[in-house]
Formats: sequence, C-alpha cells, structure tokens
Amino acid sequence: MFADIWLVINKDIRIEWRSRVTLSQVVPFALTVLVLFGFALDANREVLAAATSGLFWLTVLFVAVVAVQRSTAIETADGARRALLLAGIEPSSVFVGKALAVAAQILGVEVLMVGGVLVFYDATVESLPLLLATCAVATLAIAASGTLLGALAAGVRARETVLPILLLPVLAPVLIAASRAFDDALGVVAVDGWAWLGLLAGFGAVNALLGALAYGPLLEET
Amino acid sequence: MTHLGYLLVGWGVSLGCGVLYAARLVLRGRSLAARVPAGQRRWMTSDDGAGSAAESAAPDRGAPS
Amino acid sequence: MSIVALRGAVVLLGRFPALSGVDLEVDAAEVVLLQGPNGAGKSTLLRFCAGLLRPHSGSAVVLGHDLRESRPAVRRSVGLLGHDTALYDDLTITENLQFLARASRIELEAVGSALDRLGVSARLHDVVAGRLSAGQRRRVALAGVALRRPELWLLDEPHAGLDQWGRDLVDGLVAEAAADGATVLVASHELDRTLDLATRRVTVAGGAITADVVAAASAVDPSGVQSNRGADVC
Amino acid sequence: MSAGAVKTGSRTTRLLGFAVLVGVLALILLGFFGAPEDDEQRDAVRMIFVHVPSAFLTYTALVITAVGSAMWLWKRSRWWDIVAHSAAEIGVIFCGLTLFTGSIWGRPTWNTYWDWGDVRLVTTLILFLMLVGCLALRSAGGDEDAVATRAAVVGLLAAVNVPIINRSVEWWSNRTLHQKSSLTDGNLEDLTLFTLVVGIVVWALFFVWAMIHRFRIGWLERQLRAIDLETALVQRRAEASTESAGETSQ
Repeated sequence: MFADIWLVINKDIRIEWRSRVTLSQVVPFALTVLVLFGFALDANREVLAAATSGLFWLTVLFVAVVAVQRSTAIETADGARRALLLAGIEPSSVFVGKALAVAAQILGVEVLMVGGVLVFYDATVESLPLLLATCAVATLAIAASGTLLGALAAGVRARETVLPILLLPVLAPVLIAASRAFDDALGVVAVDGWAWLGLLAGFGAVNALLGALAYGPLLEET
Repeated sequence: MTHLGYLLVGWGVSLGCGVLYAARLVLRGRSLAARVPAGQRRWMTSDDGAGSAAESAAPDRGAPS
Repeated sequence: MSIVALRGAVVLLGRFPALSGVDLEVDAAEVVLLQGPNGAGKSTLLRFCAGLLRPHSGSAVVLGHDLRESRPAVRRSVGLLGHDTALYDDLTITENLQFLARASRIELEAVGSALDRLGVSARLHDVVAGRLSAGQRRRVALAGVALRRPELWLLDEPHAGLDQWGRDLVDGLVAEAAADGATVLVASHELDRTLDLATRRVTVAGGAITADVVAAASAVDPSGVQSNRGADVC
Repeated sequence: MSAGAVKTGSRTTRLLGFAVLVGVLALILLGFFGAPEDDEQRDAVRMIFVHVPSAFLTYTALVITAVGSAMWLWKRSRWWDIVAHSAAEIGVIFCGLTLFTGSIWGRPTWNTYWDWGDVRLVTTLILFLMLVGCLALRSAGGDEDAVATRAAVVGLLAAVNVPIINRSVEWWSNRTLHQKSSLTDGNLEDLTLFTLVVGIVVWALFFVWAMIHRFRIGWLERQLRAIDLETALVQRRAEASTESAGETSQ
C-alpha cells in the first residue's frame, strides 16, 4: 500500500516538475493576488495587518483550486484514469498519493507566500512552530477535500466551475481556523492558535477518511 | 400589534413557498404519471374511479432497485 | 473453461445502450476478430470485457469473475489497448512503463524487453511521451499491454496509425500471445490483415453479435456468412 | 381537477395534506392571536413559529440526505438514491426559508439582517451553499449512476462537515445573538411553547407530505427512463438488422 502511495506521489510530482505549471503559473498568480490585496487595503496599514492571515489563506484556497484542477487533469487526459484502474492500484492509495502530491505543491507555494507576506505586509513571526504546523495541517486538509472533489468534478461537463462551487464552501472551516491560528502565530490577535490547529486536524481527518472511502466509487464512474 | 410588516413578510414568504412547492410537486407528478403506462403505476390514483385498481395493480413489480 | 462468457449483456453509456444484448463465448487461446461498422459497439465490448463498465442487465463472466461484482479482479489480468494510449505526456517512455510495471507488480526488467519487442529504439526511451508521433505512441502503449503478459488481450484497432513494419510487429505479438495460451480479442476494420491470425470472426452491429464464424485456415469467403453460434440476437 | 387526471396523491397523502391545511390555520390563529407577546421582543417573537420549525426540518432533511447517500454508496439501492435526492431538494427550500425568516426576524430584534458573528446563521448559510451544489450536480446530468454517486458524496460531505463548521464559527465569533435553546431553558410562556410545538408538527407533516410526493416523482422519472431505455434498446437492435441487410446487399 505504501509502495503504491509513493508510486503515485512520485509520478505526480515528477509530472509537475517536468511541466512546471505550479512553478510558472501558480506562484506568480499567488504573489499577484497578495500584492493586489495590498493595493486595495494599503491606505490603511492597520487594516492590512489585521487582514493578513485571512488574505493569506484566501489566496491559498484559490491556489488549491488551480492545483487540484491540474492534478485531476493529469488523470483525465488521454484515458490515463483507465490505465490507473487497469493497473490495479487500490483507489484509496491513489487518493492518498494524489492528495499528498497536491499538498506538497501547495506547501511549496505557501513558503514563497509567507516570504511575500513578511516583505509586503510587514508581518512578524511570533511563533514559528505554530506557523509551520498550521501550514502543514491546513494544507493536508485542503488537499484531502480538494482531491476528493476534484475526482468528483472530473466526470461533470462543466468541471471548471463545478469544482470551486463545491470546494470553497467545504473549505470554509479551514479558512476560519487557519486564519485564526495564523493570527496567533503572527502575533496579530491573542487567540489560542493551537486549539484552532486541533480543529483543523479534525477537519482534515474526517475529510481524508471520507475521501479514501469515496474515491473508489468515484473512479469507477466514467 | 408591533412589527406587523416583518411578521407578514416572514410568514407570507414561508407559507407562500410551501404552497408553491406543493403545487409544483402535484403538477409535476400529474404530468409524469400520465406518461407512465397504467400497469407500471404504483401508489397513483386517478379521478375516474379506476384509482383503487391502479393503486393496487402490480404491487410487487417495478420497485426501483 | 470459457475466458469470456456473456449472455444478453446490456451496457449503457449514459442513457445510450451501446451494447444491446451481447451473447459471446470465447475459449482459451482463441484469437477473435471483432468486425462491424463504426458505432457498432466494438470498442464498448472490449472496454466491457476489460472490467471498466458495469453491466446494466444480462450475465457477464470474464476470466471466471462476475462483472457485476468483481471488476477489479478482472482488470488486473487483462491488457487493453484503447483508442487513447493512456500515457502521461510529461513522463518519458521508460517512466511511463515503469509506472505501469510497478503498479501491476511486474519486474522492471520486463520494460526494456517489451520496448525492444515493439521496436522502440533505445534513443527514444528517455523522450517524454508528449513528443512522440502517433505511431510511436501506439507502439509504446502496446508495449505497456505486452508488459503485463495478460491472460486476455483486448486490442482496439491495433494497426491504426502504424506503418507496414509496425503492423507486422503487432501481428507477430498477437501470434506469440496466442501461442502462449493467451486469448485475444481484436477489433479491426482491416479485415485482410487480421484474418489470417483470427480463429474466429465475429460481426458486431447495433450493439449485438450478428454473425459468428469460425475462420478455418483455408480462408473463409467473407460474403458467405455461415452463422454457427450465438448469432442473431434480434 | 379534470376527470381521469392521474396524480401522485393517494389516500394517505390526501389525509396528510388535509391535516397540514387545518394545522396551518390553527398555527396562524395560535401564532398571531393565541400566543402572548414577548416582554423584550414584543410581537416580533411570533416569527419563531415559522423560523424554528424550518430550521429543525432543514437539519432533519440533511440527516435523511446523508443516510440516503450512504445507503446508495453502500448498497447501490436506487430507492435510497431517490430518498436522498428528495430530501436534498426539500432541504434546500427549508434551508432558504430558515435563512430568510431568520434575517427578517433579526432586523427588529438584533437590529441587523445579517450578523457574521452568529454561529447558526453562518453554519446554515454554508450548508445552504453545499445543498445547492449537490442539486446542481444532480441537474448537470450524465450517467444516472455516476450522478447518483457524485451527489451522494457531496451529501455525505455536507453532513459530515456541518458539525465542524458549526464548531469553527462558534469559536471564531465567540458570541451568538441567538437565545440559548429556547425550548429547554423554560423561558417561554406555556402557550408560546405549545404553539411552537404545533408549528414543528405542522411543518413536519408538510415535510412528510412533500417527501412522499417528491419520492413518487423520482420514482416515476425512473420508470420513464426505463421505458425510454426499452425503446432505445429496440432501436439499437434494429440498427443491427439494417446494417447487416446493407452488408449482404453490397
């Protein structure tokens, strides 16, 4: 099982590395959004500081939609999904593998975005462990629900619009919880960031479990 | 009575939605039922007195599975 | 034991009955040629036998597994060459086939020999699949099927887009598989090419089998259709 | 009512429908003239008799959708798929009504139509969006089984995530304008409580009535699809004879 998961991660990351879609399109997109938010709110430094966490995670959600769309497109192009079925890999392994590959890409973008936030928004890191843990847990949660809904939208005709319509409401708790945890980590608002992290972990676990169970039936339906 | 406007809007929209939805269900049901052959109808009634017959016809077959 | 046993199999693509009641029995080591016009249901029949589609009604047993319940088990033991080649454009040929090999628990050495078998030259091994010509892609996809050494080969227009040399390679491959005891179903328009390999010619039309002829070595006259089994469902 | 019209109604649903009509009349009388006005909210409190029942039924519908979805994925039972579809559709209506009556009620009592800090409000809004997404998937069309599977996954996703959304919004805002469950803390006048119970019962009866009719519609649609399939099969088989006739004549 772990061999299969690793096989899928390896494949997706390799494809990403070759095509560099995330690197060449998603990263500039994310940084542009951050800068534009800056323009929109810069008249008031305090507002920008207060909104930093929310803007950061909102941008991550947009990035996630793009990353998931790309990850799904790899399998739908030229009948690769069929090959995956014929190869006989357990669907739950495919799910975990693809989710982890998406998570790795989003994490990469987040690292650059944290840099961007520190530079453009004048943010300071108060608690590095909390910051890193939030990024890791929230990203896994986003990738799990994203991969599940990506597979779900893959068979629908208007998949480009269906995915965000379904995914963004589901991710609402991630937006709330990760933003609050970031508020704590960046020292913007004194809240208990670790408690929020627990909520994120719960969300991630529930959605990952559902994804692992439901991915098989979704892959079956052509 | 205070706040009568708010109350009327709230109650009115709630009951109105209920009525509209109910009407839609009944009409949709009628147009669909008319297109299904009599032998395959279940639970359906019709006004011409054959209702009970249609209702009891084919109690077992055609259950969605 | 029948490798494929279909009785009244109906398969829907959306609401369209692509297969409208197929009766087909194929025994081990047979080479069956499926022929028929476009849209007759040949490709659907192959995908169905590969365990990729759910039967709507009728009974279907492939390699001893019921297609209603255990399609994953069927999928592991068949090799399907479809219209699309199912290769990842951004991976090299070797990477594509190694992925397939690892996923189906096959020795990695098999990759090299399968590529050689289909005449894919060594200088192409590290080229990404997206850069290949249609014919090269097809040969790589066939290597992917050969790699698995499947019990049941399902080939959809295997000659399409190949040059003379490539076609001979395919014919050789099919002959070899049959000699090894594997069963082969080939859908093809090009009757003359596949005829000499086929032990049986099955005509598909309107999503059903309309004629089923044993092709003796003394080539059967294509117009003299003598129906001898499971024919004419309608 | 033209003679001979075929309906999805039966004796049971007619009785139910009659009970709902009587119940609504009783509810209006009780709600506007029976129940006393509240000390603080004055007459605005009378909104509770439509707001709380629809909220209650929204979440009932969500549970039914989730059960139906799980049963479809587990047993591939068409019956449960139709149940899930019916409950989701009726749930969207009740959910919309909950949001609407909630904000209408909020204006005179909290002095705002919408408050982002309120847990139940925000939770219900997100639930509404998910249910709309679920129905959008249903109407997007495609293979019948595939549509059912997709909708089932979204239905389960919504049900599983609602408690988490609720928790997150509660921590986030840490304040709620809603009174703590009015039913249990005994602050309500006896007649108000009685009227509220009547309201829930009447709306629940309507819910059952609508579920039965909606289920029958789903079932009829399924019958019609089966009939269409029969014709399509006949046509498909006919293709074979024309094709082979053409072939032999060549």
